[in-house]
Amino acid sequence: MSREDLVAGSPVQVTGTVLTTRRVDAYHALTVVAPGIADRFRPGHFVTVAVGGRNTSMLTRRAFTVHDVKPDYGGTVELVFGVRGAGTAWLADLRVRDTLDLVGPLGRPFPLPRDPCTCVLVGDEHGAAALFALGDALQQRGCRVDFVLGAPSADRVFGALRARRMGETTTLTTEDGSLGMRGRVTDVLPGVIADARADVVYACGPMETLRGVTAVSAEFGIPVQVAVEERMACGIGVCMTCVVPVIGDDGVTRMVRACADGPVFRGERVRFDDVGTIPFDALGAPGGRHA
Amino acid sequence: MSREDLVAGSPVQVTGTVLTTRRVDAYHALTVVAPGIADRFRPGHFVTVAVGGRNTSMLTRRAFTVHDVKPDYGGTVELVFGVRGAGTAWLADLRVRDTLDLVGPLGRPFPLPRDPCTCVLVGDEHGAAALFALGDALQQRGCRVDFVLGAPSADRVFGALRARRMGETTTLTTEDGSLGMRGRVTDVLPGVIADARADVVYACGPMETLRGVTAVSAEFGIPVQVAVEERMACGIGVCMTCVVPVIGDDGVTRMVRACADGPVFRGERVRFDDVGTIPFDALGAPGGRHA
Amino acid sequence: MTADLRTYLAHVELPNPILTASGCGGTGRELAQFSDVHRLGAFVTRSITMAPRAGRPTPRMAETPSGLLNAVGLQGPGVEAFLERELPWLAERGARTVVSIGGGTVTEYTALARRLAGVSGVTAVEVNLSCPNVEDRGRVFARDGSAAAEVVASVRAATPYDVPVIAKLSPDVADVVAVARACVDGGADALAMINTPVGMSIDVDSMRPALAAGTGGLSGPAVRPLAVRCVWQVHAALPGVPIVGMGGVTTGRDALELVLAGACAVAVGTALFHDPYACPRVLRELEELLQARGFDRLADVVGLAHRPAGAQPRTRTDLEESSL
Amino acid sequence: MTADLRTYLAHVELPNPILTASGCGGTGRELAQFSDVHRLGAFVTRSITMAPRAGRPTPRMAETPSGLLNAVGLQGPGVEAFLERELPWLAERGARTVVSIGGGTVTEYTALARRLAGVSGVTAVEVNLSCPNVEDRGRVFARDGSAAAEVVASVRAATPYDVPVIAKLSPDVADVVAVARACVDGGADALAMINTPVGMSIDVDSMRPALAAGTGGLSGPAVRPLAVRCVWQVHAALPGVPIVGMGGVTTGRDALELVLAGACAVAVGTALFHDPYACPRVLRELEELLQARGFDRLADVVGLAHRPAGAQPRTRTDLEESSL
Ligand SMILES: Cc1cc2nc3c(=O)[nH]c(=O)nc-3n(C[C@H](O)[C@H](O)[C@H](O)COP(=O)(O)OP(=O)(O)OC[C@H]3O[C@@H](n4cnc5c(N)ncnc54)[C@H](O)[C@@H]3O)c2cc1C
Ligand SMILES: Cc1cc2nc3c(=O)[nH]c(=O)nc-3n(C[C@H](O)[C@H](O)[C@H](O)COP(=O)(O)OP(=O)(O)OC[C@H]3O[C@@H](n4cnc5c(N)ncnc54)[C@H](O)[C@@H]3O)c2cc1C
Ligand SMILES: Cc1cc2nc3c(=O)[nH]c(=O)nc-3n(C[C@H](O)[C@H](O)[C@H](O)COP(=O)(O)O)c2cc1C
Ligand SMILES: Cc1cc2nc3c(=O)[nH]c(=O)nc-3n(C[C@H](O)[C@H](O)[C@H](O)COP(=O)(O)O)c2cc1C
Ligand code: FES
Ligand code: FES
Repeated sequence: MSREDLVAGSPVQVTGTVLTTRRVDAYHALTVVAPGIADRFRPGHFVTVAVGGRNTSMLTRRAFTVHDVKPDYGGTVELVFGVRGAGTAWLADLRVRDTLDLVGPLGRPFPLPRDPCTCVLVGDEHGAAALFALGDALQQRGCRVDFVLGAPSADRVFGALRARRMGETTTLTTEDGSLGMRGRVTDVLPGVIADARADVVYACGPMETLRGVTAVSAEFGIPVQVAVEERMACGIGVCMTCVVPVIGDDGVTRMVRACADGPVFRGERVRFDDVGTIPFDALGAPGGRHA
Repeated sequence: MSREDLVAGSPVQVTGTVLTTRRVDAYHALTVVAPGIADRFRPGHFVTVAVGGRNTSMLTRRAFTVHDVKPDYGGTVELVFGVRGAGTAWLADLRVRDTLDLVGPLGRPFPLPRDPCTCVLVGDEHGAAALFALGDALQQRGCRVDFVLGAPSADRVFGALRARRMGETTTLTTEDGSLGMRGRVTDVLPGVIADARADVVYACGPMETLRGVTAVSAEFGIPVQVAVEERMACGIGVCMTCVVPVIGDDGVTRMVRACADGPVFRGERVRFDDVGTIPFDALGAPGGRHA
Repeated sequence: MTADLRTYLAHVELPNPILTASGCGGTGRELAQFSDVHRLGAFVTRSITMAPRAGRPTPRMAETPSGLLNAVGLQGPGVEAFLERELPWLAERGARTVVSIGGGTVTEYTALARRLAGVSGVTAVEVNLSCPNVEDRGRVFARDGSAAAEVVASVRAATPYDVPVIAKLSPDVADVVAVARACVDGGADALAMINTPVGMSIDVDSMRPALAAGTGGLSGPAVRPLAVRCVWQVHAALPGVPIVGMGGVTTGRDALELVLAGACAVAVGTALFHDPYACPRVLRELEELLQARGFDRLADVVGLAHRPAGAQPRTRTDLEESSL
Repeated sequence: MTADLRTYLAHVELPNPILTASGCGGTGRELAQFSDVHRLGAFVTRSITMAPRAGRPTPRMAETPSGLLNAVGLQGPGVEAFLERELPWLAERGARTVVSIGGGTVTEYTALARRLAGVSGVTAVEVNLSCPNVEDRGRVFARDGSAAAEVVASVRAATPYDVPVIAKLSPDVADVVAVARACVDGGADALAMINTPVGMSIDVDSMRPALAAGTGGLSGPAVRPLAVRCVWQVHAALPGVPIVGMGGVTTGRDALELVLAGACAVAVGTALFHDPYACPRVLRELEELLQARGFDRLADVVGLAHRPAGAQPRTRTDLEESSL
């Protein structure tokens, strides 16, 4: 391979040993020894894991944000996930000393501001897992960090304690009112931005949340970086299944890969209203413009 | 279900807990709690097990002779197996307290002689696993039991010790001469039959061995019961994949199911030379006789 | 609350939609060791032929990823022995029996239909069209709309009007809808799909085909996406025709998938080899899934995935009026 | 001892038989993060179209048992951008590139072939025949021998004589041999099979199709038995025609299965999504398997499972004389 291909973030495949497993309310956390991945990690990166063991009927890897990396044992990564289907159920059953096949780090990490500024970090459900490594990096650059974390119910709000320790302020929301304010992260976000006089917003969570966060940020005229989730068959950019309509620097909308071109995008560039469609004016849309 | 369907041997499905795992030379032995199966067991029965866990890509159950049953924990069954492919590899990785899904007891067990007599029990490779419960049953009826066990090499001769304890005589053969006589079980069988003045032979092992054992028994004019192995998709008699050409009481050859009509047959009834074919004179053979 | 799981194959009512798949339930006696055959929506026999058939040599099966290849070759005792020894047993136990028939010529299918005509205990006749047509260089009937239609028409003509004729289709065609349409035009009262597509496995150790017959039929979860697609396409084109869906059903979720695609009944085949209680279990799971989704009638869910995108699932009220 | 793994697509020699499957290796750059593209037998591009294409809406993928459904819809930047930005990158790295082309009309395929003609770095042209023919109510070319042959003939005519044309077939037909024969008669130098059969999955929670497009192509180990069968049948009928086998290859054993069935090259698709190192791994495993069986030339094993039952594998000596 030529030098230029060996970019810093270039991913590796690692069969790692599970070091710890723990439950955090509705979530499971797995720490896995994966030196090559921990080394290359930047906040916003994700990994994909093979599920089901040998002879599994589940072909596709599952994608998870890297919650944390630690230098122990040459480097560990921690994933935080909720059980959703058969793949995450299998992961939840892993025990210490089992092995896990990971590929990573994948995706384009969060861009960090050059100069110290005030950042609001918004995490909805497991999206919050991506924010703490980011918060660390921001604070190391002298940024102020404020958290907004939300979920349908208290047990699905991830990382409230850590946010309270790290953040200048931490605002929690639940839809059922079981923790923090009753409502969604987007309901409280304007107040947090205004109070903190925020310069930039970072957000992780379901598309719908990212859409709302982007709209709020736009109202305040401040930039927002969102990490999107779309169904992924490969995670490495070869299959084209994970696309979202994104407006390029040239003003042209393209169906770009969430895995390799994202998962982090500037919020205003993502055409949230058109996710799940091919916008008529996208490059190569049926009957649309051809470049 | 009417009473008549509820025959004594009628099989059940059980999810049993693995009680012990051990290695015996080239073999693995698993003891599983399976009360319903242990209760109904007769020597010669087999069970089928699901392999690969939830979300496995392996659809078909694997068949194993029941090596032993014990009354512990309401009833346990022990299987003995060699690793052959992915299914047995998975079984070999099971640990104590894992669960195993079994169906059994299946098949028609060995018929036992009404009156005390002298029996030679021939086991080739893992076929030997079926013989000890049989030997016990025969001895309880006052029969004399002599063992002939063989395999390609010493580590694949199963149960030599137990045979030596139980049998009036025990003759071992290995193809490489690493244990007992160099050769195959069929090489030593005539001598054993003659010395013991045997009345009946029981045999388990590969088709080729069963063919040889049947030929030897025929020369001595004594009955022989063989337990055959054929690839099985269901084990319960519904799929018709496990058939062998067997001559019926009426002299007609039929393709009969090893799982439900066997696995035990009178040796001289099995057309060993025609296994893997449809004999031209079988019932329903292409161009053959139609009843 | 228990859901109303009744379904209809043409005018014949079945108490529930779960059937055995042809060739996967033995004679019924074997399954009866595990659960009652009269609890099935219907018991579907293996394909019955005129004369006894010894089938294909062994090995007859090979496992593939999430699939099973089989080449049994319609082994069976012939129609006379079936009528003497198998059908009466099923009838005595109150099982509704769908008799599957297979032949090498139109004449043979017709003769089978005639032989079954008027025999009590025949709930429906399923025509296995995946048999080689000996008069057309062994080309499988199901791959040729007109050959399939000819078989169906002659079976229909030979079968009493009150016994539905079900045409069983294969996915090994360029256009399953065309074959389905031909069969319906030929008189099929219902359609069953899918039979096994032709597959093959080679043993890389012996370096020979794993099955003695070379090729075999592929079944099990591996083929479910093909089954769902066939049911979907045929239901979209022929919404009034009852469809028995099958192919890789192992759970109630799988059955519901086929029902949502348009099947009003679902047959369970290969799953029986893994779990002899599969039929009652799938039925129970299906009922639970319907209830969890607020449906109290199976009929209301048949083909529901075809509703236009964005449309709400029909509410209870409009469902009262809808019929299968 | 290392085995001689060279293989030929018509007269074009490839250093080894392991290719990427069209649409599964991205632009090559993504895989290059994991292993060198010039180590591949050849890199096969996704199907290139004349104009840029945005493809289908998401969700574009659904997992099925041992399978994957996809409906990407040939998203790509169009042939001009491909020639400007993608092919040169591959050529610089010394990759042999098979350019897959897709179109909606014969004219479009021909125009693509013309555009590629004479461009350096095009090792072969693969004609993806699984595209809907817009002039025949969207009927897929690969399902109709004469439409497929027409496309192949016009691509062959527009392509320089020293660039082989590979026709890629679909298993969704009643008779794959007939389509294969038509393509060869139309001038195909080699055949590739199988493209994905059409499948579908329904999400039983949303009660809607899992893919936005409704149906999708089924790939992965689930379809391997169909691939082995197609390769087997076509190799039996057309033993002289080079076949690129694909469908569910994840290991060297799977690759060997297709080679024994008659493929002289093997493409790896869906497995790349699970293991980005799949190509070099499959190659290494294949080589080990050949050596373990005493073969020192891949060519000696191509189609070997066709030898008559009971025949010994050919010995080294007669292999010396045999050629692909
Ligand atoms: C970049 C990225 C980061 C993610 N980070 C996290 C995280 O930190 N914690 C967490 O709990 N979840 C995370 N997810 C979602 C996680 O990937 C899914 O929950 C998981 O794949 C579900 O697998 P399953 O087998 O349990 O569910 P199933 O629904 O059975 O999965 C079936 C198929 O759909 C795909 N799929 C289903 N849901 C999603 C989804 N939301 N996103 C992508 N693919 C999906 C699976 O990969 C699989 O191929 C992330 C997803 C992406 C794309
Ligand atoms: C009645 C009966 C009793 C048996 N008892 C024993 C025993 O006590 N100990 C033991 O070690 N083995 C026994 N076998 C053989 C055992 O079933 C196979 O070794 C096992 O199925 C191999 O599974 P696998 O996944 O490891 O191998 P694979 O080769 O990967 O299996 C692939 C498929 O072939 C089938 N298959 C492969 N070999 C056999 C075989 N010999 N018989 C039947 N099906 C086969 C498997 O069930 C599976 O469906 C018995 C077989 C039968 C029929
Ligand atoms: C061992 C076996 C035997 C079969 N025999 C028949 C048969 O006799 N007639 C028939 O129409 N289909 C037969 N089939 C096909 C099944 O009825 C069914 O269409 C197919 O297996 C798909 O369903 P499944 O995946 O649930 O098994 C057979 C299938 C198997 C596995
Ligand atoms: C995501 C995806 C995209 C594909 N795109 C193409 C394509 O553009 N052109 C083509 O001829 N085949 C395409 N295919 C089919 C593959 O090339 C291959 O024929 C098929 O997937 C079977 O191989 P596999 O099981 O190894 O994936 C695609 C397959 C997948 C999974
Ligand atoms: S997941 Fe394959 S390109 Fe993004
Ligand atoms: S294994 Fe199914 S009938 Fe014997």
